[in-house]
Amino acid sequence: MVTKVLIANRGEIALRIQRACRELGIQTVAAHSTADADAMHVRLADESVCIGPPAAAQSYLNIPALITACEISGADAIHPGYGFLSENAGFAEIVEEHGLIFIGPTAEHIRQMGDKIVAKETIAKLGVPCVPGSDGAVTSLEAARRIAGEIGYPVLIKAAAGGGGRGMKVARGEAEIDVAFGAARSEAKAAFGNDEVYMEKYLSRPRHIEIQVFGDGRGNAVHLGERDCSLQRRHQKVLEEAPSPVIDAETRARIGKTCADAVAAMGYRGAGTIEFLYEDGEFYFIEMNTRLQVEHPVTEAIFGVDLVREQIRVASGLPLSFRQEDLEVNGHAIEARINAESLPNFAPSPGRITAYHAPGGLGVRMDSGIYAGYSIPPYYDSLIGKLIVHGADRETALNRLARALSELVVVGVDTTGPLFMRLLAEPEIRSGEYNIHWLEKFLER
Amino acid sequence: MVTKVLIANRGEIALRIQRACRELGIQTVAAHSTADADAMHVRLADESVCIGPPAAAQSYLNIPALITACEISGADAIHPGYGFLSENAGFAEIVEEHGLIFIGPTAEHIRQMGDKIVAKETIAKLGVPCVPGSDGAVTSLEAARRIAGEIGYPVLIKAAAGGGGRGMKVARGEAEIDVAFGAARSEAKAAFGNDEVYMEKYLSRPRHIEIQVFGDGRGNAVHLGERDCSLQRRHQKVLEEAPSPVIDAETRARIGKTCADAVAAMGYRGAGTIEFLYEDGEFYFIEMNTRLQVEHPVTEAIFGVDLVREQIRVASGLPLSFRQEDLEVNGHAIEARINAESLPNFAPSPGRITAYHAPGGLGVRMDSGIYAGYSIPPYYDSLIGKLIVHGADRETALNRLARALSELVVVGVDTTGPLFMRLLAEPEIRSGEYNIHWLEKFLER
Amino acid sequence: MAGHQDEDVGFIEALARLLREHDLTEIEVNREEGDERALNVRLSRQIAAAPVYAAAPAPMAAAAPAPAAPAAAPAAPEDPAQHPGAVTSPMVGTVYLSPEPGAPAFVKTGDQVKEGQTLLIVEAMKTMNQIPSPRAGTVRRIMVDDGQAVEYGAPLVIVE
Amino acid sequence: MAGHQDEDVGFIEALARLLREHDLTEIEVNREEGDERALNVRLSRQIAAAPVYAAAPAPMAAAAPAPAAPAAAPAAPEDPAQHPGAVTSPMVGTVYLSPEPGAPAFVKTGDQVKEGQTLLIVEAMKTMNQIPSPRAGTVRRIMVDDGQAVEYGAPLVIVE
Repeated sequence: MVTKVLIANRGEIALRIQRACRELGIQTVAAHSTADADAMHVRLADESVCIGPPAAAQSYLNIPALITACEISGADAIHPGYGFLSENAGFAEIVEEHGLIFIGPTAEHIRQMGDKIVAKETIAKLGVPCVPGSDGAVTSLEAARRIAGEIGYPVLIKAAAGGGGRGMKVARGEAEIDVAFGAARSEAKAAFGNDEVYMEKYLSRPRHIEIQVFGDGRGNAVHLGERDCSLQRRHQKVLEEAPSPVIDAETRARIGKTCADAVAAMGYRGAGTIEFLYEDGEFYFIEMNTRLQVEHPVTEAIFGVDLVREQIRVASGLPLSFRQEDLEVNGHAIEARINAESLPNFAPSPGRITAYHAPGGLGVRMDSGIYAGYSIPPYYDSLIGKLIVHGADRETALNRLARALSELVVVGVDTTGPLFMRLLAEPEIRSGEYNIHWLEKFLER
Repeated sequence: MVTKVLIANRGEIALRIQRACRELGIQTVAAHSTADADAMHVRLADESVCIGPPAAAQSYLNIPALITACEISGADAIHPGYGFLSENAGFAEIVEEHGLIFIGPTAEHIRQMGDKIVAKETIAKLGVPCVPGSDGAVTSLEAARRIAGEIGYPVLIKAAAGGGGRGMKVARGEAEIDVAFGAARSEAKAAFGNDEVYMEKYLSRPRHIEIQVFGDGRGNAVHLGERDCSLQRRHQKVLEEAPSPVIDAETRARIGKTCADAVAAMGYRGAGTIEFLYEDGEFYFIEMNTRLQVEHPVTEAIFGVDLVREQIRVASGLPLSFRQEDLEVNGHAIEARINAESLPNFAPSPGRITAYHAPGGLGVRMDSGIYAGYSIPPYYDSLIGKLIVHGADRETALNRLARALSELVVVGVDTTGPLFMRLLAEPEIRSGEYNIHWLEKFLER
Repeated sequence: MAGHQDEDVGFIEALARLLREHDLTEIEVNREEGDERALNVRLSRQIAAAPVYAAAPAPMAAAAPAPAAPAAAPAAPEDPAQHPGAVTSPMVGTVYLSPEPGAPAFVKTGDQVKEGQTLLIVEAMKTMNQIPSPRAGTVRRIMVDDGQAVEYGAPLVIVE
Repeated sequence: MAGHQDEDVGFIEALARLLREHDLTEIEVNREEGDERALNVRLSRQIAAAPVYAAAPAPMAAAAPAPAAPAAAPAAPEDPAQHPGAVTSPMVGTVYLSPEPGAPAFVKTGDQVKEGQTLLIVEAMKTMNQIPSPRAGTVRRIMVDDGQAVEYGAPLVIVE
């Protein structure tokens, strides 16, 4: 078992890692920027090392500083959290070259899944269903026309190196392919320095369904069902739930097994998530995230597991602590992301929190590093907390979320809390009949 | 289903009831004293009615005020919580006479179980194991001597009307029976106005194990395993856990079935707890509590149920929402009672809370009505919160409790929080080898 | 000397507790014992520049589906219950201004009343409780309507 | 008098604890015992205009099995990093005061240094980073030892 973990992240996920380590009796080192010296996880960690100024490039993305922080503190492992260096294959490599344990998959798997074209090829060969589209890069307008004709309009043109929706264009018919192809290429070039694009079928009202997988790095893997993350704004998830209101046990078992078998075949190590679009009963692979997801707690709730603990165990060389047959869905869980943002425009609202009161009671989990007197630094993303509720069924979970939100108090900054109160009053949210476009349309009302 | 519940209690349990009602879509009326006008549950309730001055006799024990509060607010049910009027058969009767629903058992069952001698007779007939002792009141010293000879020393002499340890005396041998019998009678007379006493075998190092039962009032009942509440100070529970470290699945099923069968035979309605002393593999009935227990959350955690919701459902005439075969133990839970008390003497520490930060994260539940700026009134008991942790096994739960305690911040009053940190460092707590005397001895060190 | 130390610390601690519990800003004590012992103590305390929420924290979302009831709102700035002439309800119940339906009210605004004279009735559990005037004086204001539900401590009438 | 010293220190320490525990801003005590002993004490404490906890809330239990590390404690009142002449570490790493083991230090206290002159080395990932003096002046203080680990922003040397 690792003995001292350096936490190479900040905010609620740093606190999440801190808590898991503390409960395992593992020492922690909080590597933090000057802006985060007062952060809760820094305060609670056994040790802390200031690794740089506020700008992430010089602190949380500063590989030499993080490696040096391990060396001077004697940490034998690094947990990268999500974002920052968590999917940086080069970082994973450097960590291991220094004789340290990277709590995540191998650099090779990170690299494979980080390139969308390679990822799709790899995953398709392993039997995971993909969106029909170009087999690799589309390099000419002629090819684009031909492929679009084969898979049928509407089609989506995407940057190979892309992410977060940048460099994506839709062509709804042959008349639009010309402009869309050109625009996607030039945006890709501008955003990622690489104008390689690929094409796929455009789904008009899909849901975002993702499968949590876990591998032991020795050819064994399990799945932990799905999360439904269809409520998104500008490709950012806002509310996630598990199980999905539209996936039944049989479908879960089938797609879950497909994913678990694929990662087992890869020899994948640790936590991973295979993201799909889901429409008319079919799954279409989007990408695989080779790290912990923000929304992992909904999975923890319904399966009664501790995914961060499991990451640390597997990284330490221990076998998985659960088998597929041990994993049973129990009830329903929902996560609401509480961002420091002003509605209705979601403008960032950093500043000092003058009062904070977390909701409590049965089935309520609050994951947040904020406290009364804490100043939210303006340098990082606006996620300040996750409110996760768990109940015997979906209705109980929805009601519990409303109840918990009514108890949450954050004074001093604006938050997205009131948005969820509005959402909970919507019939489509109550019935679960929403897709990835629903929230944007709702916000336009 | 009831539509509007009057909460005839205060503190964390009032908030617990408020939360359950809110999640069921049931309106709430907080009946409160002037001292509790700023209480969290009053603030969160749909309506509130001030029923009297701080003294409980004129507010929380004021039956006419509570009935009137129902009438003027239109509440159709009363939840009594624990303590106060929750085990007052006369109150239950008056509530029902006014056409209101008492969320609890019938007045008859409350009365039966409220008289210790009747309770023991009733429960013994239903096959529940009891401490060997006098069959009813012991009225003369001669009888006391004879019975003590039969059951064997040491013996305990107890007030029939007693509770909380008052009017209890131990005679370790024949030489002590004279003094102990006289003292128990006169203490019983002074404390309860009734000098009736009974006798039973004195157990030297028992554990306190209690079985949670739930009946539908129509002859069906289930059990929800045991709670181990052996860590007590002056007969007050301090830390409770479920399952007990010393009860195996077979024993649980056996004693649980005995208890469930007994309450089914009684036609018992709602939540109840059958308390036992447990020594050398044998259970000895102490008493039955005909209400929700303070420590009910540990049972909720390991069985994934909502006992307050179930109380409301059953009181509304609905059948039990779980069958015995649905109820499976999942992991381990521990509750730490956070009292506003100054260590080492446990002196009450009422006052204003200037800062409060609740622990959060996976497997942590905080049930507390306190908040920054809240003043703890000096009129009531000192319980200000319950910290409940749940984990895959006992070790995880213990470690999680330590982790959560390290995050809890209460400034302005002293609390018993630091006691639990000390307890968690003790080998006997870690191994679970404690009995009902352990804590008092530990505190004397 | 040493024998007094615990005593003095205890005394000052007691003062500190008083200061905090009673929300004072300063305590100054001069103590002498014969002509051999003297103890002068002064304690002061900065009262927090008013915390954001002295009452219960307000739920974050004002537009919550089921927001906190008005009954739970903080007391209004001008609280009639604090009026020196206020007669408040000694119980929760229903107010009746006249002895029976249709009969004239016990009192009306401007009436002179004697000490002990019935001002109105509060009914609780079918029992009619006559509320007497605590003093002789003039009825300045009747703050409840016939048939209105009142809480314990609710202001009923102002008699001055 | 000297014999009373421990006693008095204990007394004052007790007062300080009271001040802190009860969130006071000031305690003043004048104590006399006959004409032989007199003790005048005044303690005051600046409460940050900010609330009780401007930094992260302190864990409740000071004696926790794994309490917050000292590294996480709030900055000391006098922070050398704030000194106008302080040269701080531009990276996390290990300090070396001399170019190689056994060699004389780059600088010692009292030395005159030129702008740009190497003060010491911070090693990070096997790379030796020479830390130059930002100004000409006198080395007033060297705040790190040879081989010591330093965080980003840690004060290394004061040059004035």
